[in-house]
Amino acid sequence: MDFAISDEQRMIYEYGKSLVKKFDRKYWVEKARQHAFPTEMYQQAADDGFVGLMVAEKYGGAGLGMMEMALLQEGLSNEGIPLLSLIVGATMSMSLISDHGTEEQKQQYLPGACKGENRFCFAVTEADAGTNTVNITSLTRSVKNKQRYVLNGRKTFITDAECAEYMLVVTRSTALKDVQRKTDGFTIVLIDTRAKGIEVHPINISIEVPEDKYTVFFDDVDIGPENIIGELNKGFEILFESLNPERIIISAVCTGLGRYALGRAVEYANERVVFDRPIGAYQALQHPLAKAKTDIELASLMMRKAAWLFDRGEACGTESNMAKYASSEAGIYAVDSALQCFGGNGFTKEYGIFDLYPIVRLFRTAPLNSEMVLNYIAEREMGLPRSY
Amino acid sequence: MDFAISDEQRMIYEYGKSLVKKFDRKYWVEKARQHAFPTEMYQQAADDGFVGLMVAEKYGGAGLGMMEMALLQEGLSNEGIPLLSLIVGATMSMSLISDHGTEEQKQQYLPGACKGENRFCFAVTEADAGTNTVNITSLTRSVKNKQRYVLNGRKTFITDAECAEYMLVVTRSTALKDVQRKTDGFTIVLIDTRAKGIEVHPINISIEVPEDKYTVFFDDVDIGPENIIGELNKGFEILFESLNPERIIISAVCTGLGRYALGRAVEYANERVVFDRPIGAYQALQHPLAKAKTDIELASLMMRKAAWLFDRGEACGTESNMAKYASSEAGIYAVDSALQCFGGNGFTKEYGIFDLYPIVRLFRTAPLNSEMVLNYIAEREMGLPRSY
Amino acid sequence: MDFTLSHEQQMIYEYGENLLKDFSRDYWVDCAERREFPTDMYKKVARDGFVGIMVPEEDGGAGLGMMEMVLLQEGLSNMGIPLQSLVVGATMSLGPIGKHGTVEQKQKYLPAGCVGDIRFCFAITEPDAGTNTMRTSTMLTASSGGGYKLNGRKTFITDAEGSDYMLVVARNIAHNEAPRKTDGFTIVIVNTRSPGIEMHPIEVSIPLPEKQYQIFFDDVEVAATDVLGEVGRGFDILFESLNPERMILAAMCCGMGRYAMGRAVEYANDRVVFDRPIGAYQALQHPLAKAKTEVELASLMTRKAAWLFDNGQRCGEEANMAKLAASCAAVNAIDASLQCFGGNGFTREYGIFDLYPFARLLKTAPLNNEMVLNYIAERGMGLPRSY
Amino acid sequence: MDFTLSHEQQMIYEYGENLLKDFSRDYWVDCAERREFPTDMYKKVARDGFVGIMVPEEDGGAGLGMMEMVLLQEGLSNMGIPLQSLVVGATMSLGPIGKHGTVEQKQKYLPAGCVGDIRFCFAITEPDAGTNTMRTSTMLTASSGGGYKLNGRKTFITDAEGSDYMLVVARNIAHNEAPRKTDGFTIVIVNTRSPGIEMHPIEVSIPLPEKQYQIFFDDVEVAATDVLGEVGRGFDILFESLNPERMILAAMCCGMGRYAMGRAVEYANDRVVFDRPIGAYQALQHPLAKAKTEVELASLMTRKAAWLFDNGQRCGEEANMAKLAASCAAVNAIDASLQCFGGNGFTREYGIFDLYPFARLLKTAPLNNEMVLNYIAERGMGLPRSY
Repeated sequence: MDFAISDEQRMIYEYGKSLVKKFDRKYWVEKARQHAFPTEMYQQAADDGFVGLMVAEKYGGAGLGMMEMALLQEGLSNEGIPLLSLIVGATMSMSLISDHGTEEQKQQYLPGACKGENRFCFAVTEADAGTNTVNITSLTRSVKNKQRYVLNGRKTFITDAECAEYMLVVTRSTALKDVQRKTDGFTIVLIDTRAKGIEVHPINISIEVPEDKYTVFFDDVDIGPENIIGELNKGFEILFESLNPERIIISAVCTGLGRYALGRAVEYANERVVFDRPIGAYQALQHPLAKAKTDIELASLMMRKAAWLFDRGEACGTESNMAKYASSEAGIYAVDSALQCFGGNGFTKEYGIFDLYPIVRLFRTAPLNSEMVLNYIAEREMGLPRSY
Repeated sequence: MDFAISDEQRMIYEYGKSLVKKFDRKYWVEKARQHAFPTEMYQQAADDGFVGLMVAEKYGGAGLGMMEMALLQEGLSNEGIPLLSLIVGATMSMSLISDHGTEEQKQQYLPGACKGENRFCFAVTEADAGTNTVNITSLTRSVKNKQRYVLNGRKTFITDAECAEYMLVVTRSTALKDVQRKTDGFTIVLIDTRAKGIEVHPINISIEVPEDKYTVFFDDVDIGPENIIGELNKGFEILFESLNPERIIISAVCTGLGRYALGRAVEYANERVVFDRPIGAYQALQHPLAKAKTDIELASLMMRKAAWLFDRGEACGTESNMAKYASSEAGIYAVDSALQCFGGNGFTKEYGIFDLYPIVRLFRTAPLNSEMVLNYIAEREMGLPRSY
Repeated sequence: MDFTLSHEQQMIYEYGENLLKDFSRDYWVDCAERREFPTDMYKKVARDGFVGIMVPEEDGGAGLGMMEMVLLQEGLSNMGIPLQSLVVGATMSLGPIGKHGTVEQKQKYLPAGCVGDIRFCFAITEPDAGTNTMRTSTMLTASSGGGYKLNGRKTFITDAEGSDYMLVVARNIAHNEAPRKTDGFTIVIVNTRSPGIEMHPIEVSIPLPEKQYQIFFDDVEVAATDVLGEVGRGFDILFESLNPERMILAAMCCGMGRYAMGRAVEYANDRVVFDRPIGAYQALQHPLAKAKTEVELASLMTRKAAWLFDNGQRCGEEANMAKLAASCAAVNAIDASLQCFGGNGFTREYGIFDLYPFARLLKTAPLNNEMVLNYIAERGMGLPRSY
Repeated sequence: MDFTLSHEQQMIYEYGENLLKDFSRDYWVDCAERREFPTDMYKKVARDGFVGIMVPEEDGGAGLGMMEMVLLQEGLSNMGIPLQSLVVGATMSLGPIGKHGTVEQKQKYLPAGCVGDIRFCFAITEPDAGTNTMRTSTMLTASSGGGYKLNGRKTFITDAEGSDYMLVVARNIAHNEAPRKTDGFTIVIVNTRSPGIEMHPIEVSIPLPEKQYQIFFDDVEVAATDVLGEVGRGFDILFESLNPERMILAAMCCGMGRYAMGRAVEYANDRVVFDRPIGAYQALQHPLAKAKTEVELASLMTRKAAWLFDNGQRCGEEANMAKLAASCAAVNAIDASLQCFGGNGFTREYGIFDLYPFARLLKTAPLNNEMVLNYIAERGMGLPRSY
């Protein structure tokens, strides 16, 4: 075993420390409040070569792996400036195109994406399916042109759908009744978000993050073979490959934000004196912080193990799920423990500690709720029977 | 609303304080270690009129209710000397006979039981049924004498089965396939534990309490109409009535033992000095004690509300279940928090704090596990769908 | 013991349901989003006689007690409309004026307060003192004309700008000069529009109609007749009002918890995933059932505390236990409910997450649960002081 | 980063499985119930080369590191047979002798210790000092013959009577006379049969083969050659052995948690109530899955701490985190497992509850989790001292 990270990895992990000098937490919070994409910050990260971290060098990327992407996001989050669009864009969409796109698709989309000239969103969730993967967004042969298809249906909770230039959409291309296994018959298509027939509605969310969420409607959107990623009807396998990276990078957001909250709390608890001692000397405040610290560091280790397995091409489902579950719980606990140190101040916009809570709490529920994560661990890893 | 208890109730609640002068925690622990019934202590409680608390005066009892019984047990447990046989005997069996017995049965059994001359155990649980109420202990017509029956089958985890003189047995008198509702066709019989065909095996339990648990085998035990309590095939309704009192009095054991543990911890934490302060001044130890105290007092209130409802003849299922759930959790937490104050000493027989744990922990599982209790609250009180 | 509510108490408890006939919850939510006091709703509650519930009948109130106040707030919160003004106004200001005010003060403030024509807020917290109230540094000093001047700073004062009057906890003797640390407190009634008062809203991340303010007092003139009770004896009055505060907040927590769970139960029965309503999955169901138990237990303790208070008995331990348990129960109830709603719970449309910030605040404010635990440990259990 | 175990490490980790071919778990349980040291099993482990895993090859050991020791203990505990003697003997005694012993000491103790002919215990805790080791009052004073006399009292010493030798943490300068509080510690190797040593077993409520003792030293003679390292510099040696102790205990906790869950998974798949195997009920399944996650995370941190230690890097924070997390994970794992077994879990036959006391002990001993949290808070996070 070797727990050390390489010099290059350390540099990536610490990129947040330099980025935050230009784009600090205040910048991020201001964008969040306006629900405006942090364009300048994103562009800077792209210019510095970090958006294309997982894309092959040939297409403008750095040719690195999941470990580096996770370290990048964790490092940014340590500073309180998570780049959430790295989840659906750089991690999920770009790797997917990189791994399964045609040469033409790669050349068309990846270099621009690496440079930050265009962004991707990723449309999976449907309102009526919830955590269930039945899928009603359909891809059917065009009546007019047998070489082409039409896309119809609706997706919801799609991050950055209005601003991203492109969107990957998971569609059902063979009806459920006509497939053997319910995971058969999916196709992933890559579309321009400005294409005819696409309508996008923002969802009014109780969480202030720069990247908004949208409901997307597809009405006879024209799709050609050039839009299809991978093989027709074999989309589920591709989708499946991107789920573990999603969990890993979300885990990195949670551990990072947890550390950020703890760092703020430690600073405040050392300064603020009540009853003649700094409040950090009271065990009722101190020990929850120390427990949270422990939870965070443990979750971070598991997140790295998952990324390491992924990069080696090994199965990492259990590790990714454990990391996601533990990180979201640790993040919530860290933010809550930090909040308690700040008293009423923690709830003000000025101190902004409570404002860290909604995002970590969201990750207990989204993109996959902890109950489904526990179901996975119980069944796949422990061999317990299905419970739902 | 009126939260005051009457003078008589107060006297009952404080009976433990006087009984403990004669039979203290050491006496109880010694009996527990020997797995020997605390005969002298039980006899004293009977002589003082507390065993027949819920039996009508006419039959030698005090004619009081569930509230008084719960206060009695809570008061004893406050001193660390719970009389567990009051659960299956005085609370469940004697009230059941008192409410549903024939005049002859009452006269035959109750006066002696009130005086402590004979004791009752209560046989419900079956190994293969678990928390499921399917029942295989059967009562069938005798082939030789149509007026009589034979009892066959097996019960397990029966408290005090070897030493008690009498036993109430829940039997299936009409086969499951012949009844409309699965709760139909049960009969409760009262038998002499020395009757022919009864065999009793102790279960080796990891919990030191004076009252042992047994597996009981019935092999063609002769049963006549004089042994039947209430009506043939209508036993489930009677059984059902005794379940809430069981939960209430178990709740009283847990809150009482919790208080006892906290009292011990407070004493120790005030005395023991490490790093120049009494350890009770460290919030890491103090706040769990204060939380536990809060949990205990809240659970005790709900326990009393349940008893109050029961005595008024009102529905008390939700309250009894809430009280049992909350009390067992509070008791566990109280003992654990106390234990942590004692350091390694808490695990010694001399201090005996860990020794309080097994019994409160058992009540998270028995007689009904917390999961089934939560199922009840979810379905009956909240209107959620069945989950099992 | 008797757990029955009287007919009148039952009616008070159910008032929230009636109020919803005139004002939908959306009205309240809309006020909360716009940070605007729900004036019409408040006036209706006042006209119906519920703001003056604890005020003596001769002063225009209902002459009832803390139990009724707790039931009122619990009932309103059951419907998802906790009214903070009942805490700082009706309970903490009108109550003490009714008990300690002069005849003139009562006549001036109570009838108008009861019908909702004037509102009160309560100014105690200071930025530097924090939970250590003894360190109050807002000073009341005698001025030449027989009156006083008030100087200092308060923070997190609920509804300060919307209120007409403010009870201010001040010191007439500095904390380091007082013989006993509880000596030298004076409570004064101040018109919020007085010269020398400056208010700054504090932006908080909690969707509530009532705003929070930081207040500066710069030589604010206070007449001798504006002193509530005796000069230097304010701590006794203050102390009396802290237990009611904890109770009414506990009642609010219980109600909000029930409201969230009611919504969740409805949704969980309705929403079907993997062929069963999601409420049938124990991973969602049992956290709800646990929280339900916690809420009902906390509600009982709240009522016991109110009963003790109304009977003139010591209720500090019970009030603190109620506040601790209720705030935790509410947070657990809301979180368990939120989890049932999935992503929808985080939308404004469903509004479940929006219940969380306020409940969470009540673990921290007005007194954090750590100080509550300190109280229980020391006063209730006899453990040594830990801070 | 590289999470792979080497072939040798994998083999060490799986040794527990092999050991079970010769000794059933019942053998260990039987020893535990009779409070009798599992001598045959221990000798087998020693002969197979695992007791001396950290001892240099030239002294009869395997010359491996803390990582291997952790893997060994974790693997044994996975099978439900935690060997405490590997903690106090192999890790805390043989390790330091190998590192700090003179050539004579090494020759005398290590080869015999490695093959299991002699056993060691480690005497540090004192009844009055508790967790405050600085207050150690067992004194080592110079005697006329160039040697020393040992006086004092130790408590909770594991396997003292069964051991042949004992490392004793003593002070040659009283704590209130030492220039710095860590000065004046000396560690001596003492034959447990020496005149002046009295031992009393402490009856504890934990079913383990290794007994606990209180030990009295009354003018016990110690030769100068029995001092480990330098006189007065014992604290450094002590300090070095505390992190390994935490790691190996953490490994034990992870293993015990896995053992309990393995049993529970088997039972929960088998036992059918209400027509489904009980493992299909989320109320039982999810606590298991949570505990599984906790155990695997704690195991990773334990290995990271061992890796740091073997690489000569600071590992205090990691060792403490591992101990904290692993002890909590084990307790949760055992409790979640117990709940699956219903009443059966409390019987000796199934023996699930019997796993609980030891795991619970490790939240309290050898160092309670509150002190662990203090360490993490101060050293890891820069928070002020709280005790």
